[in-house]
Amino acid sequence: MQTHGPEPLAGEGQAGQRTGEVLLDVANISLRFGGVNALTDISFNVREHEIRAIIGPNGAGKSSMLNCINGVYAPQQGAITFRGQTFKHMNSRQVAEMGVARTFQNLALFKGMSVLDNIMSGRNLKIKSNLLWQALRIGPAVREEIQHREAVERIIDFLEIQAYRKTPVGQLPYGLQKRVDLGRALAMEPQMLLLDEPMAGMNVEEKQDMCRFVLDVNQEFGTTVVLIEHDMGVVMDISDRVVVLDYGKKIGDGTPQEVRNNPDVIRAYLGAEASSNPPQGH
Amino acid sequence: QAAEQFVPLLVYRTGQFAPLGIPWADGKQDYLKLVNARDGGVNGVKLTFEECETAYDAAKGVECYERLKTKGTGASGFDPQSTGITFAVTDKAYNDKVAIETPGYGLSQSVDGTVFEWNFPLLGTYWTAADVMLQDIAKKEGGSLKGKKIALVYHDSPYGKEPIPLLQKRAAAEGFEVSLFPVTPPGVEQKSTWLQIRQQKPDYVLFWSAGVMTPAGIREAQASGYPREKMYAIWWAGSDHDVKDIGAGAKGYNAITIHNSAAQDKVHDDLKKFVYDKGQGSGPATSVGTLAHTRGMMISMLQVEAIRAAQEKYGKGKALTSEQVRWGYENLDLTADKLKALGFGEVMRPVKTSCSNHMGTDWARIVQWDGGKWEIKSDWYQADKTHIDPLVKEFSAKYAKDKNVKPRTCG
Amino acid sequence: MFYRENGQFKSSYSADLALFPVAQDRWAMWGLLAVCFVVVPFVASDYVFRAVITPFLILSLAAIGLNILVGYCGQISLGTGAFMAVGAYAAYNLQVRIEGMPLLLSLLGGGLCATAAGVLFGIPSLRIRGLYLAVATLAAQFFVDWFTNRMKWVTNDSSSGSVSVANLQIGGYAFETPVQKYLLCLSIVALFALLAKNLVRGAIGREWMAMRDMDVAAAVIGIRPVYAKLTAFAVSSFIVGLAGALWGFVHLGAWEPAAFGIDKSFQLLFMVIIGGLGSIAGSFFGAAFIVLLPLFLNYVPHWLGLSISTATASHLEHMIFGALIVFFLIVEPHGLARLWSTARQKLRLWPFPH
Amino acid sequence: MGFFLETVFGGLMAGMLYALVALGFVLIFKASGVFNFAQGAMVLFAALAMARYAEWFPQWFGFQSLLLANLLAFAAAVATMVVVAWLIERLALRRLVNQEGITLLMATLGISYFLDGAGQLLFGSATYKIDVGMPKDPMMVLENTFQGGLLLSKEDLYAAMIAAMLVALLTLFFQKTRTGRALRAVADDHQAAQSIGIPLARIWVIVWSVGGIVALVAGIIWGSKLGVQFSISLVALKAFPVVILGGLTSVPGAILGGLIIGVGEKLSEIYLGPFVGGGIENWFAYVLALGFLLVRPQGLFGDKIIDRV
Amino acid sequence: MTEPLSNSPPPLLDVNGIEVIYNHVILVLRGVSLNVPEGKIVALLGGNGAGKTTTLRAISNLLAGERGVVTKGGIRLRGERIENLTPADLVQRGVVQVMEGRHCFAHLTIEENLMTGAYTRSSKGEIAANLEKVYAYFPRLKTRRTSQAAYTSGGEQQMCAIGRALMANPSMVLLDEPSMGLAPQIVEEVFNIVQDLNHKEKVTFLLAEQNTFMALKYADYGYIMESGRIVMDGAASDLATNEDVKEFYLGVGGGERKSFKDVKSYKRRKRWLA
Ligand SMILES: Nc1ncnc2c1ncn2[C@@H]1O[C@H](COP(=O)(O)OP(=O)(O)OP(=O)(O)O)[C@@H](O)[C@H]1O
Ligand SMILES: Nc1ncnc2c1ncn2[C@@H]1O[C@H](COP(=O)(O)OP(=O)(O)OP(=O)(O)O)[C@@H](O)[C@H]1O
Ligand SMILES: [Mg+2]
Ligand SMILES: [Mg+2]
Repeated sequence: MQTHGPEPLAGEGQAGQRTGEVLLDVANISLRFGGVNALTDISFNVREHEIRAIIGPNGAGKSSMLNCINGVYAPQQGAITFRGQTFKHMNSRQVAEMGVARTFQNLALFKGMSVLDNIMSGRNLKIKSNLLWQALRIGPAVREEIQHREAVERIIDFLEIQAYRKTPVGQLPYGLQKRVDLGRALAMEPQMLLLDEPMAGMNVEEKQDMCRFVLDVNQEFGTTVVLIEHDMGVVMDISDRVVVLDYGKKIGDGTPQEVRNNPDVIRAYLGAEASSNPPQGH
Repeated sequence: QAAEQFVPLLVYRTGQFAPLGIPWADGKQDYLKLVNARDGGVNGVKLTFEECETAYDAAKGVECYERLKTKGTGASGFDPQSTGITFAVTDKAYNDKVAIETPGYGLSQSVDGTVFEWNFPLLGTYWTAADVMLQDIAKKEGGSLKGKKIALVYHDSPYGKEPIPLLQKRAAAEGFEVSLFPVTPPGVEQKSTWLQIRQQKPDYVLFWSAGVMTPAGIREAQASGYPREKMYAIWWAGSDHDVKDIGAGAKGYNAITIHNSAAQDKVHDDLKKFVYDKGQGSGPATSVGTLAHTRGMMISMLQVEAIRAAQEKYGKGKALTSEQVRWGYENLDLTADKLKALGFGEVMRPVKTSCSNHMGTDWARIVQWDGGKWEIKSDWYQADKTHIDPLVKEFSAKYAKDKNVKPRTCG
Repeated sequence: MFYRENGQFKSSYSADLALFPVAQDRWAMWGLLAVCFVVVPFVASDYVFRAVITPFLILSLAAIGLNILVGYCGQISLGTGAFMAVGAYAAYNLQVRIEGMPLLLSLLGGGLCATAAGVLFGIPSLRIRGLYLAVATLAAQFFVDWFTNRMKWVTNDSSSGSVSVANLQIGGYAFETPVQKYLLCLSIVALFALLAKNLVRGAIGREWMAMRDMDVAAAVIGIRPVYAKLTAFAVSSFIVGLAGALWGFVHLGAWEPAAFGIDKSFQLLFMVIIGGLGSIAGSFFGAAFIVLLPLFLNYVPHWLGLSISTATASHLEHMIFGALIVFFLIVEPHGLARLWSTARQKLRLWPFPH
Repeated sequence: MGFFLETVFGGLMAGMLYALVALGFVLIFKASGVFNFAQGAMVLFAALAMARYAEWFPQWFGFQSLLLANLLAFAAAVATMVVVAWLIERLALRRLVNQEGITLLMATLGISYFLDGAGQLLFGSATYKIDVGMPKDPMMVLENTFQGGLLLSKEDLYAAMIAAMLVALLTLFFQKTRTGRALRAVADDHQAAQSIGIPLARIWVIVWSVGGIVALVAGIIWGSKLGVQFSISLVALKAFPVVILGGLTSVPGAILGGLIIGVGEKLSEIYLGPFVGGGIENWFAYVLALGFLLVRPQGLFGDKIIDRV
Repeated sequence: MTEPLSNSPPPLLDVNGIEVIYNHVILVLRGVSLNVPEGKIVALLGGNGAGKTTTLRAISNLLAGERGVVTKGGIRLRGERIENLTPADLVQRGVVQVMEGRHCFAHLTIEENLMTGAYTRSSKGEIAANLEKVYAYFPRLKTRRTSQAAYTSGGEQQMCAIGRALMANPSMVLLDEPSMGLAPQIVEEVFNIVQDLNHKEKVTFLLAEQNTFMALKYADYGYIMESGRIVMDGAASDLATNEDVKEFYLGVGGGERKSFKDVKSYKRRKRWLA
């Protein structure tokens, strides 16, 4: 994306000193579903501009954590502070307005809509013209539509999905759908991007592309990224800090190196072999 | 090429009301066939006809009306077989100059020919029907209704609501009480209605029902112990098929009729001889002579006589326009002798219409189901005009005002 | 071969955002409109206008309204008849109670009242979904049926509960003949179809579709379910109410509550499903299918010179109609509109198979 | 008090009758995820078959016994409904595997038109009689306790008992058999069910046959009450709020829903109706269902509506 | 294309030049041929949209529900043409597919999901044994056995889907992206299970995978697809050492594993090269 996304924050975003203030602080979150403790007393923070990974075995509560931040789930306990504002429970709309975007593990695309419409819908928050103008589609409404369309086209170029613009997303192969999902999130021009297994179901080449997108977004616009991923290669390579969850509890937090050497993490998640040599290649 | 006169037949042989619609439609068609077969048409003018299925649906009825109104030399009057369709085509008929014949249904105020030039509610309306029912009840009660409780259980639609103004007027005048029990169509389940009736114990129940509501109501009356002898049904709820299957359970159930359904007259014999024996009957021979079938034949007969009357004026042996046939409707004069000659002598009362009176006759009588067949229970009553006429005036004046119709003067 | 996009390059986003980006479509559309406004009035008979085209147009409009709700926003409604009734009766009351009320304002006023009713009955949709929501709309249906039957003032104290309107005039111009009425309907339908199309391809349309396809994800990107659903109910009921007013005023002229009964609701739902959920053009296809096919089937025996009884013909008609519905669904579950676009896609590739 | 009890009891009976029709909806929905619009048409078709066979067989085979006629007619009607189910699977459902619910709903609508037409074409559209010897006259109970006693309809009582039996059987079928579980799987995901070897064709024929037989029982009971004619397909409209209230996927829900709707609508009509002009029970049933749904959006016993991301 | 394992017995599954069209117009497979010998593990590799899933659907006859049809070519199982069989018939013949994207029965509990997997099995004892086996493979499922499948995590659902297929005691399994969404440990486990079943119970596998490294590690033979065609095939060990495969599918071009961080505009470079 060559042009303005969200305004780079106070000049500090670029290389050099990468991370800044604490942007998001999660304090003592607990979440239960009936008898299942999905999250137990989880606390961690995310700094501005960093790439923060959340890892953990299946069912550890990673997706649930994102859902709490997003306001999809209401945790029974704990508080979430975003940009200095503290919430017990956030409502999805507020979260979106504050600049948090999100992709989904199980693909929550709008199946009946085209790629273009899916990504355009990410910009709906920014649309100002009212119903009547939209119905008449004259003057400001059209101008607005074109202006957003331009922004979306840049995202489409960036993600290299030009050829599928008008295809209904339901017909795309899985990997491309993941990309559209990312596109929709990017269209919101978020300050913070929550990615739930964005690289599942991709081969190495495609994962590399995806990493590229994530890194570009992170570096060029200073967008903070929270990333859930099972591919340790990716996590180790691109993240700044890693949280490890297991059975709803936090068992590790630190730089990739620290986490990789944490015995709890090795036992619960990585397995002895995986920690000693990266899973991809030899 | 001999002249031909086109008769449109709006019918419903399918849908909710088919059990009534089928014999009715058969009767209408059979009589036209009979006239063609026996008399070679009306003064040599062959009757042609075409059925159009409405399924009792107003929109479909409108489509049928539009489709058939200009056929031949013009449709010779429509019998829409439905109150809803009548409403929908009344205005159109006014513009198209086609007569609408609604024997025993339609708008009660359309008796007034000065306002409703094109409508012919021949033989009776729901107001005359309600009036005659009350007369019969009064007679049973020794002449007066004072202090009685009368319930109206009705199909909750314009059709079922028609008698209400008259009932209320008479109740106020004669000191009896009317209570209203609407039944939401189709009326398959009427327990609450009949529980209320069981609780309030009205002396009589007037039953303005249609279709499946009728057997459901009779069954429920039976199940809640309300005597069927105290029920008076409108003519659309008093056909054979309404009670046949209930048999003894409906014993005592009264219905009003505009004709002697029970009677087998010459027209039935002719029909058998000229139509059914030749294998040209429209329906099963068993339905000939049932109430609905006979009513269908009467309706066609009235139409044929209107055509005949109009031919007297506009030229015998000619095919007439819709507008000309209307004149015939307005100048019907079927005396007892004429009816006898037509084979309807035993079946119905004389009919005479005029510019201001589009009903022609308002006599009716009560029949009762004896568990196996209908029995004539009363002599003919004529509707009491004292309450009906002012109502007709009032309602047709309102209609004229709403619609910007300038009443004609009949002279 | 005939349908090539080659050489048509879009050089601006506004060109790509145009209603019909492909030139052939654009011409076809102008052609169609020209035929409808100029040619049809001269060739069709009164019967065709009154019994075929006018009802088709009005029901198409209602179907568009419903399609917005069901097809675009994913809220199943079985109360369309009720909203049509509200539109019709409200317009009627405006017309008879306010001296000199312009016809167009009455019609629009009918639409607005329907909007209010639609929003009211749409509130449960915030909690209830899918087929369960059908209950809320059915409640609307039966309640309005009852209300129009029971409240005398609704029908201006008409004794029988049926009402009628006469003298349709706009600015002194009377709409009396079938052709005039047809043109009135055509203009209104064309205008509202365009407005509806604009809405569904704009931001609000995307909100509706997002709610339909995946409401949790929609909420996460900042779409307010309350706003999206209620606007869908509002816009939908407005159009449906307007169609209802037209149905009463222009098509029927006089009507009783049964004219807007549950049958109408079902009929309209069938139209949008058969035509194609989430497609404005589909609403027209669906209305054509449901309105015209039975008429057509009705004529077939005549054309073939068969003399079968009315009842048999009518039963056969039902059977064939039912069978055709199933047949079309098998060929294309997403409705006639999708079938049409697949056909177009084939044309585009023709003569190559793929 | 006596009257109140009578009302409640009347409501319970009516509710059972609704439940009987509702059951057909639930069965097919639970087992294939299809909201079967044709249920009303199936009730009509089955009842017509039953009524006409019972009329024809004695004529064709020359016997008199009403019992024999009824038994034969019932057997033949069951066979007819199985054939109908088989045809529906063959000609429609099979080709609509894995389509969305609304498409399938629409297909059942087509089926319903077809059955309406075919039923009346084959069996006629007048009123026909089903006489399975249901008692029609009322009985009085508790005459000493209440003034005037309580009036009960025996016919309703019998019908309610039959409905209860049917429900018990079906509940067992769903809970205890392997097929029951497979049916629920099919409702969730046609394709996945296929992929693990559940033969959709066979399952659907079974389900629609059972649905047809339930329709037949409902048709016999309603038909012996009202006579068999087109209108009995309209009782499906009465069953609709019942299914929704009880939960689309729950057999016991259909019964409980039926009872609640039955009692609710009778009470409302009798105690509320007079104040607003009467005739309210129809919409009141829906409003009642709506009220419950606002508390439990999936109906009383329906499967929870799942939304997860 | 070379005939794989040419001197081995006739293949269990033989796909011959099939062409698949979705929705009457979208041509997705353009003449795909492949062989799966009895008792082997064959991997089907390729990028997004290459047509792997479509190939598997064509084999298991699940295309109809997606409005796809096989328009050319033929598929044989043990020499028998199977295009006209129903998926249920195929399961009867021992071929089960694990669908991409899990497809658990949302309203059924995990255990009920597994039990429906045994629909074609009638022996109670066998079913119980299979259930135990699946629970042994995936202990996580046992702890969640009474949860409705919809409320389990993505990975748990994936395990459930695989376990459900195993409940049918299949002789051949078509696995579509089994590793997707699974934690590395579990991925390892899944492949171990595959190997286990293959060795001990002689189950044949055709597996479509994105995780090329793992797939080639465990498979005997591999096919690589691109845009609806098979572009390369060979023994897994050969493929794993092939330079192109290494570069495009294993991310170890030039012998060195590259950090994900350092890969710059990979796609674009590839396009220039093309
Ligand atoms: N139901 C469908 N309708 C139309 N096109 C489809 C459908 N399913 C798949 N396709 C198209 O077929 C092509 C191949 O898809 P397929 O799902 O087989 O790829 P894949 O190799 O499995 O990809 P992935 O690794 O992303 O799962 C894609 O271009 C896709 O768009
Ligand atoms: N809505 C819900 N209702 C009930 N249980 C839930 C719900 N959402 C999550 N859970 C349970 O909470 C636990 C954590 O689930 P979550 O989806 O957060 O796991 P995860 O870490 O994302 O796993 P995976 O890597 O497999 O996606 C799981 O056991 C899951 O079954
Ligand atoms: Mg997860
Ligand atoms: Mg795939």
